[in-house]
Amino acid sequence: MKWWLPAPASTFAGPIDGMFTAILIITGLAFVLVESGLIWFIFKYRARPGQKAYYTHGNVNAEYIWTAVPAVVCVGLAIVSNHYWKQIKGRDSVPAGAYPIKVHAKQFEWLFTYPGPDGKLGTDDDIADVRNKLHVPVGKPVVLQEEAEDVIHSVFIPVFRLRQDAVPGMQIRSWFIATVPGEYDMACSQLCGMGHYKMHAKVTVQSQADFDAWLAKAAQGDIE
Amino acid sequence: MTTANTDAMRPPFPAERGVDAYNTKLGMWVFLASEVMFFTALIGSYIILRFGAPGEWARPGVVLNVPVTAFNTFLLICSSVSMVKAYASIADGDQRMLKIWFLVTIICGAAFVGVQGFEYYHLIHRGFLPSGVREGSELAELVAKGTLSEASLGLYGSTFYTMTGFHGFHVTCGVISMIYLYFTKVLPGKYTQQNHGGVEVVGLYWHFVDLVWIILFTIVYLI
Amino acid sequence: MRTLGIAMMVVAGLAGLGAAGHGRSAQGGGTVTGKVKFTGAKPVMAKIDMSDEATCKAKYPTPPTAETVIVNANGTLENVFVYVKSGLPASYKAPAPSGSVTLDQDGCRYHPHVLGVMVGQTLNIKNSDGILHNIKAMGKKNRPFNVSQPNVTTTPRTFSAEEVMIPLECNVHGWMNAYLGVLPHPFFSVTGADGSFKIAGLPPGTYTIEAWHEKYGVQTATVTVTGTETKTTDFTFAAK
Amino acid sequence: MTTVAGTPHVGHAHSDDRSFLRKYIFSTDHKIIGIQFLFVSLFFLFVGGLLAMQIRWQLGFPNQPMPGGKLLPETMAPDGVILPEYYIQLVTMHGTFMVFFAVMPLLVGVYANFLIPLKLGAHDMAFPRINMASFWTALLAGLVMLSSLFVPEGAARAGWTMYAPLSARPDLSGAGLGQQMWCIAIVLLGLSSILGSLNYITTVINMRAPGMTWFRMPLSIWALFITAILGLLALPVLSGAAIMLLFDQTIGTHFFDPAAGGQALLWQHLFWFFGHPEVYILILPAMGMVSDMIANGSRKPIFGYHSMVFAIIGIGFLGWIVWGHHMFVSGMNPTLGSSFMVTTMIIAVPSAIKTFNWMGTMWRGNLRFHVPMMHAVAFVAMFVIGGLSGIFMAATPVDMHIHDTYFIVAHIHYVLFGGSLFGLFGAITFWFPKMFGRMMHQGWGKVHFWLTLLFYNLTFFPMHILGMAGHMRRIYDPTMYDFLKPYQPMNQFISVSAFLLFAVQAIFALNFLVSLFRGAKAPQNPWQDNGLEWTLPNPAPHGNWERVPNVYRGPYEYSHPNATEDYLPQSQKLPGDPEPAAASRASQGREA
Repeated sequence: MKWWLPAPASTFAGPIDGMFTAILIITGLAFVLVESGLIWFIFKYRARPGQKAYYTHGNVNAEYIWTAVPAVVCVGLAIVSNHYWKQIKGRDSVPAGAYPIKVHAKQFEWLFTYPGPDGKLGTDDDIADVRNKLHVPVGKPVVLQEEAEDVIHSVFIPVFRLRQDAVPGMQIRSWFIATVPGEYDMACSQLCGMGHYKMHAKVTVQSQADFDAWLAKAAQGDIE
Repeated sequence: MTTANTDAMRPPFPAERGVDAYNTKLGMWVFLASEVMFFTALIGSYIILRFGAPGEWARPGVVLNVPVTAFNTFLLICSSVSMVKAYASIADGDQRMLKIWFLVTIICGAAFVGVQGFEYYHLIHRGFLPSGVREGSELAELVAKGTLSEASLGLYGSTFYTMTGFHGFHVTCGVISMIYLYFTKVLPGKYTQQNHGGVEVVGLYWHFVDLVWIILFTIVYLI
Repeated sequence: MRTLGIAMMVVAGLAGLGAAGHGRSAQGGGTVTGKVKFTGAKPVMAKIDMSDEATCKAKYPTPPTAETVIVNANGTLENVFVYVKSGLPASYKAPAPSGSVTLDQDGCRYHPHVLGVMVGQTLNIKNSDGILHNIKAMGKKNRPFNVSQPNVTTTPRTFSAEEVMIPLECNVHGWMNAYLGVLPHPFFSVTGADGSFKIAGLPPGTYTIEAWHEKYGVQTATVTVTGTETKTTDFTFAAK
Repeated sequence: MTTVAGTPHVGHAHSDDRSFLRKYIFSTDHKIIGIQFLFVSLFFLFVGGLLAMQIRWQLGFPNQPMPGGKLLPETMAPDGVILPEYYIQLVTMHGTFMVFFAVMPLLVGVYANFLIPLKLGAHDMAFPRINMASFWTALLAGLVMLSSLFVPEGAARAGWTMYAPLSARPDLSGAGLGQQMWCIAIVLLGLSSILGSLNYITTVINMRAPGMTWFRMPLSIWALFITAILGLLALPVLSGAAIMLLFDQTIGTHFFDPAAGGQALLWQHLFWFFGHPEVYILILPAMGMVSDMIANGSRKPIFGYHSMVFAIIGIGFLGWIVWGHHMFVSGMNPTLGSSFMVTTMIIAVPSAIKTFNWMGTMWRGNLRFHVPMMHAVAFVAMFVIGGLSGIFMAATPVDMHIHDTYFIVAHIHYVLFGGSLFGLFGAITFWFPKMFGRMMHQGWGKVHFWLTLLFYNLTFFPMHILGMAGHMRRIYDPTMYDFLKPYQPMNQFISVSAFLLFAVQAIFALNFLVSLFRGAKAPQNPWQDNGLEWTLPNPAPHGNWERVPNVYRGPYEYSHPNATEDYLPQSQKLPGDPEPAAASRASQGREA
């Protein structure tokens, strides 16, 4: 059990974990400020016989400060967030030449379709409907083309910090670059029915050579 | 829409008043704000679904009978005018004209609901259902010929019946409350030149319903 | 006289029991039997990837394949549902269904793959795997249901209306499906490993017999039964 | 004391001769309606808690028979083991009950009804009969919702957010009638809230006592007023959406059915357009009442009254343009996501202002730690955590990772439980004497407070860690996932804490019930508060005032240098206080 984010395995983890840490520090400061202030006041100003409270309706300057500081910090965070958001999710952020994999989500399975040797989806040599197994080459941009058959599902790969809903009636693209070979979990994170919790896939990040070998075997029908 | 008209035109005690309107009138304005949001939700959904529809949206007049509804719109506008007349009459203290104009409003409103019922009957007969086209109907033939897109007709039916149905429901509620007021307040002559909040409040509601219809008629029937 | 009476009652009782037991070994009445043949190239069934479910995978020495079309060694077709579609006399009263039918989920497959029950008869849906299965039955005349079984359990269900066929599926394991025929009488049969079927205990009459296959659709035949004879009717499905 | 202008409605010629039924059941008295809401919503709070306990059992001890689970029918928990379809009903109904039938009516139904006329100096609501209708509609809605758990196929099961198309398709969700009953109950509840809101708004605008100008209103009333506006405008949208959802299931329309051209995201937009104002409906009244209690407990005027008011109004406006932050990863256009992120970041500012103003109120005060004050301070402390964790989600890239995880669950519970419920426990204790004429027991109140604070934090704080690890919401069995297996001890720890948290609420329930009949008789102004309501006897009589008091000042004049006591009621005239204009108009006969 780790009291932190999962080990990173994609290029998104850097900025996302960085932002998480930054926000944690900022909010942590605010948290300590407020809570220690409260505790201090509770002890310092507790009722004593003969003591009378200081009669004041406020202080405009103090209020300016504690309006302006959160406002500046929040807008600053928004600007930084937006910078990374556009890099990660922007409509034109998908790198050219990203390797396409079709993700067909249905109650309660993930069906992945890999392009065959031609590297294009929708052709005859596609390796269609591989169930609950996502294999990706390491260090190469991969774009998931998500579609849903029945209800809304959501691709969630914690180590990639990747999440994207698959919505029936929509084609949604979502990309990433895996950085660390290994086997990881992928889950559905949008309630999709009674078997929601079983909607699970194994993500295998492997070297290009291993990936090609696996793909060749899969093309022969040997998926395991 | 019965309004607890206990406070009449003035509150019973001196108070800080935020607006210069008696409670029932203010309450009706507030209620209408909520109605605006309700119809916004329905109309907004209609616009979103229409723009995202998979097939070509049926052109005006192909499915719906526009002249009949235009007449119906005219009826409803007339009823708004007669409502204004009714209010003006009682503001002048004219009980007789109030009775006449109020009744005219009720009749026009009821006629609107009647015509809408006739329209629905006719549309369902032609095969236009909330779920889309009925198989083997007149509209199904038009779909087969390619005049209409079946995919978008399903959405058309969904939005059309929901929007106009809820509008019709509001008109019906208005007519029922007006009939109630007519027999309990108007005919016994309980409204006076000084105290006629009920007419004003039901009139507000009525004008709102009329306004919603003009919007619906424009975006559903004409565009 | 009394002894005779009791004997007759026993015979009648046995007959009733027999009729209820899917018409097998029925006393009296005619029998329709036959084979469902298959012509053409035998389709290749896709392998099922059960690697996700170790419990199920372990139950198969070789990778299991889909059960859509199973052609037997003798060139017949398995899993064809053959039943009396019409022709029963108006006066015919179906015996009360006795006993229950079991649909077993074992190795992430339904056993049997095609089955029939009588209206009102209990179908025990059993989960022998002990992993989550859900059973979704999308009947059109029967009330649809969708229930889950997270561990080893049995869920009883009954069906209220005649319906051929109700598809059953498990959404956790997309390959798992089965078909259920619900009939108001016991005159149905499913072809097995020899491709034959047998419907027994039919009262005299002319019947439309239908054979249903999940991929190749339906075929019908008309058979007239007069006494206790056995009539043979074969069906032939061609590859598509 | 100088003159207290108002006179209560006691011992007067038309004293209360209404029958029991008219007085306590079909009452049009705003106070009785408030109390009716109190009992009903506390019951639904208990129901919601009971559902939560079952959720926690399953998460802590998956696939093990639940103690007492054998009482549940086969369709929910055969042999006491919760079924997956029952589990998702549990999460759905827990959310639905807590949001719509516990916290919202507790805040709005109880306190808007009870406090608005009393604190503003009105005889009753503007429309007492509509008010009564509002209560009965809400009760009916709650009962429809409750009974949906017991229909053959079970209750709705698409989460309290009821995302279509899962909710719109009985064949995919497995819930038919239960889902339809959910829609019907929500439409009824929407109607009830609209009826309530139009009452509150009209009363606040038009029925304030002479001298109770806009900026002399207590912050609780400001908050309830803005809440009523939010409810008035947000709930019709939800009702409209619920009606469309109902039609999709019953008459075959295709609003949310992508297979027939409908749009799945349309539901989310409609729901969250309602849903985000709803979030503020669930917190603003608590903020308002906490402001009252903190000023009272600190014996000091509220710090920055005007900025508090503008913060409430600001939240009321901004609440309408942030709904998209629930949908960053829903497939919505990412550029739209950017703009929603900016508005969301900005809406944090008014909350920050409020927090610092509360601290400013306590600064150099003379803090009295009565039970309401303790809860109010805990509200600030816990709301800060909930507010700050919201910033993580507002940052779109971070939201990619923590969306739909236990991080969100922790966040909403820090705001709704740590915030609203702590505020409510305080408010219930604070106004209990006004409602029932007796005090709640202070000692037991403090025991309840400390135990609740402890177990509450032990329950919900670890959820942040689970969320960071990626623990998804609404999953039935976390042990399914390799990456979550190591966290199972934490899940068990949370579950045990949650059971204890639930158990210690018995102290509150007992304190409430015993005090109702045996509590010490309340003095007229037990908290030495400035509000108009404390010029009345406890409990206040029907019609409140015989003659409404004049108001001479704002509500937070504690420790005023010219006052002999450390409080100065709003209706107490000091030498030199001018008579309110409205009252003088009346005396000149211009108003009559």
